[in-house]
Amino acid sequence: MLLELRKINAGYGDLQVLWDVDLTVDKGEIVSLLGSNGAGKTTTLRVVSGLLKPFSGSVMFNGKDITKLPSNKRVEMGLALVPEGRQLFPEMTVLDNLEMGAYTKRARNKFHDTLEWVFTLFPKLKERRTQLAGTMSGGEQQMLAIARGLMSRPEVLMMDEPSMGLAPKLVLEIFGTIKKLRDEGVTILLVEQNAKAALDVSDRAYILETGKIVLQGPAQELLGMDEVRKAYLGI
Amino acid sequence: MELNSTWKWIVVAILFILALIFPLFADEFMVSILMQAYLWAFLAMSWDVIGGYGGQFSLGHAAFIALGAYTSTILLESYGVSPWIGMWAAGLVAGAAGALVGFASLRLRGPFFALGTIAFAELVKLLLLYFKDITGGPLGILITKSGPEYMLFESQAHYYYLMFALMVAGVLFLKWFEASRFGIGLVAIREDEEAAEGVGINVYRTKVIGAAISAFLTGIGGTIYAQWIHFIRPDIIVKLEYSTQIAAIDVVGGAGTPYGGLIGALILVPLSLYLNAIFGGMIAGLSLILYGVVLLVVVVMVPGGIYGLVRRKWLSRKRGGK
Amino acid sequence: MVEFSAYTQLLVSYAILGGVYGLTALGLSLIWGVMKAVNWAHGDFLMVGMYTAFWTVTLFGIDPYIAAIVAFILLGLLGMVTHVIAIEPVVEKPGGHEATLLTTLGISVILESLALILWSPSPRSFQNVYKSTYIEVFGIRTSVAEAIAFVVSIVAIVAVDQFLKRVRIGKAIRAVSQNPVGARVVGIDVPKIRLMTFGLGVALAGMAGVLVATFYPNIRPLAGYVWDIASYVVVIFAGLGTIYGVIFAGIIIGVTEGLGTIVFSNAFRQILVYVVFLAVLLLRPQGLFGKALRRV
Amino acid sequence: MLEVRDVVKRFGGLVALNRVSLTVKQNELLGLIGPNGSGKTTLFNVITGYYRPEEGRVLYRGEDITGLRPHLIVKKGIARTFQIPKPFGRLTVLENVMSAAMYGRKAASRSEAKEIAMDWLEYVRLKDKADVEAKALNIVERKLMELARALSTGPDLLLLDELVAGLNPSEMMEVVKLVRKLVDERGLTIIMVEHVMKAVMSISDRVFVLHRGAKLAEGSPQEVSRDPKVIEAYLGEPIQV
Repeated sequence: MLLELRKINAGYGDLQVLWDVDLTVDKGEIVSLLGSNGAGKTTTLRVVSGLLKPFSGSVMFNGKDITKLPSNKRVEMGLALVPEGRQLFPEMTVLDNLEMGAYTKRARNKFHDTLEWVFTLFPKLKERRTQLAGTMSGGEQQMLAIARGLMSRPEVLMMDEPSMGLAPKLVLEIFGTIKKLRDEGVTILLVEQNAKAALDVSDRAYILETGKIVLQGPAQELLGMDEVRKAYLGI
Repeated sequence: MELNSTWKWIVVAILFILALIFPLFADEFMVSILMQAYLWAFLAMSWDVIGGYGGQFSLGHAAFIALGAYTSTILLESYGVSPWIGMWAAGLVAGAAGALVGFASLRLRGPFFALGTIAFAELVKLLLLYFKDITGGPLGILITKSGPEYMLFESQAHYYYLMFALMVAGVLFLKWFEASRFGIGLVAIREDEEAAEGVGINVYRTKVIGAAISAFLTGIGGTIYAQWIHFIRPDIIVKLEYSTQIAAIDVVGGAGTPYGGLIGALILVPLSLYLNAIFGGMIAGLSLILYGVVLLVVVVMVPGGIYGLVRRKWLSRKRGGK
Repeated sequence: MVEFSAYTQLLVSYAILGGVYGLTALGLSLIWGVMKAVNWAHGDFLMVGMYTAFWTVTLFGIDPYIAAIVAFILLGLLGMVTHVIAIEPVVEKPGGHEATLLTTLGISVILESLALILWSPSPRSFQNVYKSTYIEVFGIRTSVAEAIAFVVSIVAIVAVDQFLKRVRIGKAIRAVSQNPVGARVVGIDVPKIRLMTFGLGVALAGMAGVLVATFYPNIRPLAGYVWDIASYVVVIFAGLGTIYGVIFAGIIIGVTEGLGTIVFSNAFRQILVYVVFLAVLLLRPQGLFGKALRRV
Repeated sequence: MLEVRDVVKRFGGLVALNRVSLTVKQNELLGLIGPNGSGKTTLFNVITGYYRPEEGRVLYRGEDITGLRPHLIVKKGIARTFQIPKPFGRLTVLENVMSAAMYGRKAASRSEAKEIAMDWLEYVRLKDKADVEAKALNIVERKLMELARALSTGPDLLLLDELVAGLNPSEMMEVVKLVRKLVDERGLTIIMVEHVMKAVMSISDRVFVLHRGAKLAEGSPQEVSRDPKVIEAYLGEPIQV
């Protein structure tokens, strides 16, 4: 198992968001984590990436317990996050953002190769490499955020709602990219609100409801289930 | 609960009486130390209005001491106005200055007020030196009158009672202030500016008025200070150390509480005066190190100050006891 | 005509002084930009730099500009120690930015008092060949020490800017200042970057102290204070967190002082600076070159 | 009563609100829903003066209030709660709520304010916590206190931003009932942003759906919940790449 969450309980102050969450991601898989707003998807990714310390439970990566490691060490080990809201460096150029993506020792030496690979995935970023990140459109910023995540040469790439706030055509493009990444052998843990689109590209999926995993299984099976609908619309 | 508050009043009453009879059995040095502690306590409490309750640190409060001291002293020496009246003018002048600095630097959140006040203090010092005709320039002004009608006393014990009254007035004022409409509004701003706007508080205006009240009180403190030392001069009264000490005393004691200034002053002032008395000529600056170290340690290790620490301990014991 | 050239002379020397203000402000600006902390002890680090120059030159007879390198390293280390004691423990807590104000105030008081105890309050200065040698360009005379101080200040500011724009660590510093969460996500060790930034900021103050000491006859424990205020004025004027802004703001402040001297009197020059400062706070708190601060 | 006209709000390269228009009638409970990032909170911030829109107007009782500072908007009779509660942590619960009465629409005296505050604290069933420091409250209590605080400003229009998020189902239904009662018994007009569909659908008179910063649908809860566009917005469209 490449990534494993064991009985994670987490939250903010006295507000508990996650309750005994178990989750695994195997090498080469795309796993989706679905659920309505406020179900705890982003919190889960924050725990995995080290931005939030869980109350209890452990995070295993490549067989090692990484629960207590700071986030920079996790990126060094090959665990990258494309965070909610992109979190780019707005006053830096596209190229500098990408260079920061390859900040870790793991990625530094392969910078030029990775850059070339990323530019073939996102040709538009190559055209815009001297533009300041903050001046780009929403879709371009999302591309850059994904590209920056890839620059760290991750074994697992986590993406938090890559389609959020994007026009349908761009959503299509983002999911096209995710498929492409899978074909290139990148393991992906995907958090999405757009359940259908996410399930279409995923191997397996988990459904979170108010902080608990209520359903899990192969993506195609989940697609047809009524419970999925219920988890979203609450009706 | 009933018993508890009765005990509290008994303790307060005993302390009060002890403080009142203190000059009868203590030597002059001790009286002088405690008296100065009261004065600094009052100044720290004045600072507390904007620094503690408002959460906006001023590092230039020496300027308001100076404006108060100069206003009442000039009124006294040039126009024969008694400081009993002059101190209110002193408060008004200092308060207006406080409003001015606040108006310039409280529009945004951030260190702007601290920067504004420190620059203002320098400005005041320069202006006091510059307008020699009125202020006596670097030579300052010597208070030549005497008599209680001019707030001038012969023994330290009288000043002791004056400062004691000032300190008690300060505590009572803060107790009233923190429960007042304005006080609640100011604390609301400190806690969360956005939410404060959301309940209808004019954030900018409230902060500016808070700065003005703080400066007003400090100006009155300035008058009292001048009356005690009988002599004012820019370099001894607009000292950066004074601004620092005022802030340090309040933060160490517990900012944003009626007792923080008193607690801080009762600890820091005697300590630094003793250190000065012991090492005085040999090692100037030792007492200041004390301020620096204590401030640093308290801010890092005991956020909330000594009052906050004691209160937390006490509350948790009470809760544990249940 | 004589008067005119005397004025020009005066303005130029104040502009030179302003350039050094720029350097003293640079460290403050950097520290603010990255960790939103105001370093009140900045001027005192400058003072320690001045004494570093004094002691290395008088005891070991080395060239003051080698002392500048010594001060850069020494103060860099002192800055990092300060960061560990006074900044890192509070900076991420709620109300932490305000707390750094108080902790660095504590550091400031400690440094000043220690300097008083160790070196006495009496002012010192040291002789050096740069101070007593003059150069003349276009009829304007200035000491070599001042000219070098100006040039080094500008070079240092440009160098820091280039460091932030081109070197990987420098870019990481900018990344942390622009988006700390983003920086953590890409694997930047944010506390380490903060430590380095604080060290660099203080090292620059130390270096500025040496440059000032080469021509300023007034090395004393409270000397930092004068420069402190000037640096704060420049930082606010330039806009907190800007780099190139400090050169221009420094020179503008320097020239303002010069104009104050000419139009009013020497005593009035600093009054004018503070009045200008308070006006800037009121009218444009984000500074001349800073970006508009968004409310909410 | 409230009319939002063609409001546009951008952040850098992102368009958070794209020509949104919305009206609320007197004594109506409007549910405002939409997926994450659809612009609901941004719209609240525009209405209550925290953001100034790039284009468009906000009219309240026919008066243009666009870009008015938040504390002035409160004085017009519009109050709000925040998505993440913002208590004045070191004030007591009572003082928190009193501050709103004293500074809100009519500047109540201390004793009046105390009365108003106690009334509303009783209404949200938080009276026995009145003398507790607000930072000691749990998340549910914080939300209720914020509701009481908003009500104490004396609003006609109340904007609730995810009031029931984080509550367990039984607490949720109680709070939802309280909100409905404010409309039915106290004559308030309410806009509520809510993620929990069950809550919105059960009490709203009308539902407005935002999607990607623009209006997607509007209508009765029944109409909206059957609208294929809405279902698609929440579940997403299938992707064929």
